Amino acid sequence: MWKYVLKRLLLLIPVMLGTILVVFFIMDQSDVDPAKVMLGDAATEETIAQLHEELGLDDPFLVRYARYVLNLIKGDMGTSYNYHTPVANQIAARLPNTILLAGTAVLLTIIVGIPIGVLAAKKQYSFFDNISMVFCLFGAASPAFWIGLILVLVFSLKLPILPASGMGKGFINCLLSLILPAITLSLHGTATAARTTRSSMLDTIRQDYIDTARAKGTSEKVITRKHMLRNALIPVITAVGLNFGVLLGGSVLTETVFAWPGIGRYVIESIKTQDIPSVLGCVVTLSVMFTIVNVLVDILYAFVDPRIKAQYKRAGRK
Amino acid sequence: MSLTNNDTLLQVNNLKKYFPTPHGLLYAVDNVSFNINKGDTLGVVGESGCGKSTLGRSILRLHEPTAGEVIFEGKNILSLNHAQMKHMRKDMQLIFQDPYESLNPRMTVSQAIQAPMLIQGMYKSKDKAALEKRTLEMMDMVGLARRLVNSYPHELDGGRRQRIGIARALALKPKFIVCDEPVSALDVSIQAQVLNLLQDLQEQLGLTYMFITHDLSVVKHLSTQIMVMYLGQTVEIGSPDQLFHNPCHPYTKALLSAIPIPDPEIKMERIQLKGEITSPINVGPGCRFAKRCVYAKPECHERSCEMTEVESGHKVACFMVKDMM
Amino acid sequence: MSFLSIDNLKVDYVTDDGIVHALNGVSLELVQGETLGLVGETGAGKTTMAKCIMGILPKRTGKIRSGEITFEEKNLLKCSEKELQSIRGAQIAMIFQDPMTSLNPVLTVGEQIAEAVENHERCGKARAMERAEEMLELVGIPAERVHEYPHQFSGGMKQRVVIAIALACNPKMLIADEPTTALDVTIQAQVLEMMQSLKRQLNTSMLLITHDLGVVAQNCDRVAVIYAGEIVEYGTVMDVFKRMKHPYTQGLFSSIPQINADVKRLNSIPGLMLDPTLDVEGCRFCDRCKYATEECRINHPELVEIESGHSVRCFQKK
Amino acid sequence: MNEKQTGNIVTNGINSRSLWAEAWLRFKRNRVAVAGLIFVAFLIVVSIATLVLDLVTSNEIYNAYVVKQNLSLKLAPPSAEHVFGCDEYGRDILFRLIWGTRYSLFIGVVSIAIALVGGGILGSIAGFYGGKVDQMIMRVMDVFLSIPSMVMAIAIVSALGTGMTNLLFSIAVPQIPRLARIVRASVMSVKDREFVEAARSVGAGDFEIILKYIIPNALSPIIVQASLSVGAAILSIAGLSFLGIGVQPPAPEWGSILNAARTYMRDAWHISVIPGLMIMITVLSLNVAGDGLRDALDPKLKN
Repeated sequence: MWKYVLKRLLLLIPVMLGTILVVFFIMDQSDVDPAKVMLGDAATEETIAQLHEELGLDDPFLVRYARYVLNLIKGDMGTSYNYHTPVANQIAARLPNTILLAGTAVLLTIIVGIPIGVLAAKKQYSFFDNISMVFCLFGAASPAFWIGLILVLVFSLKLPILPASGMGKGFINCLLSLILPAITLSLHGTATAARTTRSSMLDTIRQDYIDTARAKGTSEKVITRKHMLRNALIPVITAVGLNFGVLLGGSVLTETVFAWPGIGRYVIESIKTQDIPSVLGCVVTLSVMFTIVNVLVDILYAFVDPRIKAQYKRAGRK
Repeated sequence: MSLTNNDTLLQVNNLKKYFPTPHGLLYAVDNVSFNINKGDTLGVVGESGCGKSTLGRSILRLHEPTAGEVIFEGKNILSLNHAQMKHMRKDMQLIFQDPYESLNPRMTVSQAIQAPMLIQGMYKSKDKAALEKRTLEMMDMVGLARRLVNSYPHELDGGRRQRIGIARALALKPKFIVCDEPVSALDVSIQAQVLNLLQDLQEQLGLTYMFITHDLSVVKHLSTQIMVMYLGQTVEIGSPDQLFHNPCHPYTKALLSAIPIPDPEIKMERIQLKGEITSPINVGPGCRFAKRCVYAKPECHERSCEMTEVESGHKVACFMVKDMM
Repeated sequence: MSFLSIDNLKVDYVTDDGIVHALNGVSLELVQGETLGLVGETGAGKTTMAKCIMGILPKRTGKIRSGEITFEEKNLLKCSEKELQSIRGAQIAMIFQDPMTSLNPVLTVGEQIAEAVENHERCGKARAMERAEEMLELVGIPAERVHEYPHQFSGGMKQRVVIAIALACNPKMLIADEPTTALDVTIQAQVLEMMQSLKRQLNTSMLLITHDLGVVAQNCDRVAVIYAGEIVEYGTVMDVFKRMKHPYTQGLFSSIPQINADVKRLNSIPGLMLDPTLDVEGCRFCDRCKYATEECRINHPELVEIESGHSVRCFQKK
Repeated sequence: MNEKQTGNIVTNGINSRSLWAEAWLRFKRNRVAVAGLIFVAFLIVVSIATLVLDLVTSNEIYNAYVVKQNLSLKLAPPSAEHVFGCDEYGRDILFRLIWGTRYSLFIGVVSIAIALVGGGILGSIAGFYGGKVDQMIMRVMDVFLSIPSMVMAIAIVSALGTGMTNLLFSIAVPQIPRLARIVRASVMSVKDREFVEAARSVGAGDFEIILKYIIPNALSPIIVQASLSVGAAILSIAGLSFLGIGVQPPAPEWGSILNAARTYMRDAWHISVIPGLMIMITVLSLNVAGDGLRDALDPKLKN
């Protein structure tokens, strides 16, 4: 099993290289000339040409890509045009904030979405089921940034109980300032998780082994907990994992709405100032985060489902 | 190898079909040989995983065989090119097991029956009248009411669907049909309807069948010759009389003794078999049945046994055959 | 003495396509220590009957319209869910048709057998697990496989595990719903033989549901033939197999190719089973029956005892 | 109870219905889904009508009501004359919403159509041929999948700029691997079914098999996914515009109205609430219609 985990982690490397290649290629299409931006008004054709030479801007694409990757391994993401400091430092300062926000949102997704889905399935077609599914439909259809605006409108402007923007200093203030953005960010995922859990539970209820469990006199409570939930959660894990990507994209919007000092806000700020190395650094960081989460989900999956575990065991031996 | 005589329609020599799997080579069909005469029915029996379906599909080149010869009317069809093979398919058809799976759910009855004829160019699609006439004839032949001509498969029951499958196979006027468990998905009373239909059609059209099934009673009822397979190999071949009254291979005996007889006055005496059927992956030398065989001797595990003729037309692959008789 | 009796049981399924009449007044008795075979084709109502006895009919669609199921002087249909739970598995156990789907894929076979023991006997987890090992040995599986998952077993082995679960608490009655249909002939013979010997050993009564007349002949004491939700013939194996009276029973026998007889052509029953959403006045078989008269189309025949212990539902065979 | 056995037996050949026709019947019975579909159809009509109107009047109405500033009405609250009030330049929000419909719908539909073509080709090649080709295509798709779609859209727009083509592209590209996966899975599940083998056994060629046997049977999940993706695309485009890197003002795109509204939230709540509701209802309609399609096309999945 551990061999499999190791193998899966090693497989991360080519995927990450590919991801960075795609991102680097996209950003390379920009017609912003880094030399011009760096030199500002002082730019002359000569100095520009000189800087091109220095930075290797005229090298072939793959050479520049390789250089970027090698620098990345050393923790060097280039220098921000805007701040004139290493991009890596800028990102390092903001990454924990983004992780805090995204982590809280995932947690909310799990502890709210899954129980709603389970209850709705257990009481199919009940009032609770209908209400929660309507909630999910609206949750999945609402633009997260708009929900953020509405929450600010209600809880910061009309009833001023929660901060509208920024990240509070100190534990309590930080926690208070985290509430609205985390709810905003988790809404879509919670709706998805609840719907997936519900339909997966309903699927499990129909399985023959639930009849087997009933036939041996197991109580409904134990059937739900032991037989249904464990099987029903398998697809939910995938859904929550995939949703993490949506959540990272949403973090850009949410951080903008709430002026949360994370990577998402930084990327928008950098786009507006044409700070290409910063944009590139942010996109790479977010993509790598998602890739890592995907691998973790894969591994978790194998732990939950013995059938998959067995496949990997066999594969591991080979 | 016996020479092809005039009556032989299909001769299969040393046919092999191996599938690569992540765990090693799967010997689905391994060195199978037999002849079928015109107008006869060869019943192929065996339990799941014995390779009987793969054998049928390999003969029709729906799976490309790994090695061997399939000689149909004197031509080795494995050496035919794409166009020749397409032409050859007119003569060799297949009826499937599951009538719910083997019909395109988006095609009506008439479309399903017409598709083979259009593909093979027997009719042009602008030749509507002739095509429709032929479709209705086919429906009459297999006992499908004409009013169903525009129905979709999902609107029909299993027996009727299987009749569509039969009509589709017969549309090309084939000489030889592989029937792959054509009744095992059907209920008992419907089973009899379809079996009778297949028998009637054989008589009317002079068809030759290869009838694949796990049900020994069905095979006995229909066949002129029966072949028993175990893990990709033939263990015994002979006429129904020979096989049912004088089974020689221990597996055949066990198989026969395991069938529950629907007569409470006859008490079965079952021959014990050890363990369960395995899959034919990476099989070593020796008889594949040896591990489960109560009569197995050391040599059974060491080398495989050739088919030997014990009486006219009755061949067995077992070292212990003398003791068995 | 009769120890399970079913009286005038009527069950409907309420579906989107209309009301399906699954059982139309089934009455049946099972004598203690005997095996009763229930024979019929797909859709005749065999499984519905088994689920009614177990009290595991799908709650939303399955509706019991009338009838009584008396087991040891208790009407099972009037029992509370709690009472039923204590009966299921302990007094009446069930084996399901498809061993591939009737075991929970994420629990070990040991856990699944032990659960049945824990439900009904106040013994610790450890003792329950010991019992699970004993049961595995009893059904011919080495005890050391107790910690393996269902996917590691073959079809025949899985069915043995299902049997071990059913017999774990020494039930007085066993319902086996097509227990060997999904298995190969040689494996079927092994499993049936094992069930017979365990039944004798534990003195269990059995309701064996099947469509295979051979299985009935070799394993049952009495037979009930069910057609379109009604018992059409009931009697000892000898009565039904040697002196069958109902045209459907006769049709069934003449439409199977028999290994011990040479028939050139089978006599098939013409037509199809009655559409179960229809309400009919007369005999439910009359459309397919060659003996049918006007009376059969107008009046509904009752199940009448024609000789001691042998009843038939047919006007023509009084 | 075996469904196959109890299925109705046709008594009259004329009443036969194809699976598509049956699905449509089932869809029609789902009132919520029908309502969703009607609303989407209504929006399509509205956006076409405004386009035609602009052509006929050579943008007269557009200039007079949608973009023309009228500072006397700045941030005016909803009133009888201006049902949804006015924005920060005194423009009627109702007019801006109506004229904004086309952006959301056009970009949503066209970008998913592009993605469907790309994903469809890649996915069906991978699914039909399998083996090495499949491996290669899907590995590349995996790489694309590990970039969150909104993040990729942001990257594309920031590198290429915010022209309409670039916007379409930035929404479409991240959807390609997702649709390719669905198409591949669908094709794979169909190509091994027995009726395809049956077609082979009568000598049908690859082209005929793909056209008549695989595509019609593989289509349902693809249609469903595409309809749901349009909703997701509309959310993405609104998000990009909200960030200021989507459709640029003064074009009345719903997301960009919201972007401007943020500043005036304290004084004029209506500017931020109403366009958001509009987006939500549109996406909601698409989603319920998509869910309805799924239930209708694959009744087995319905709970």
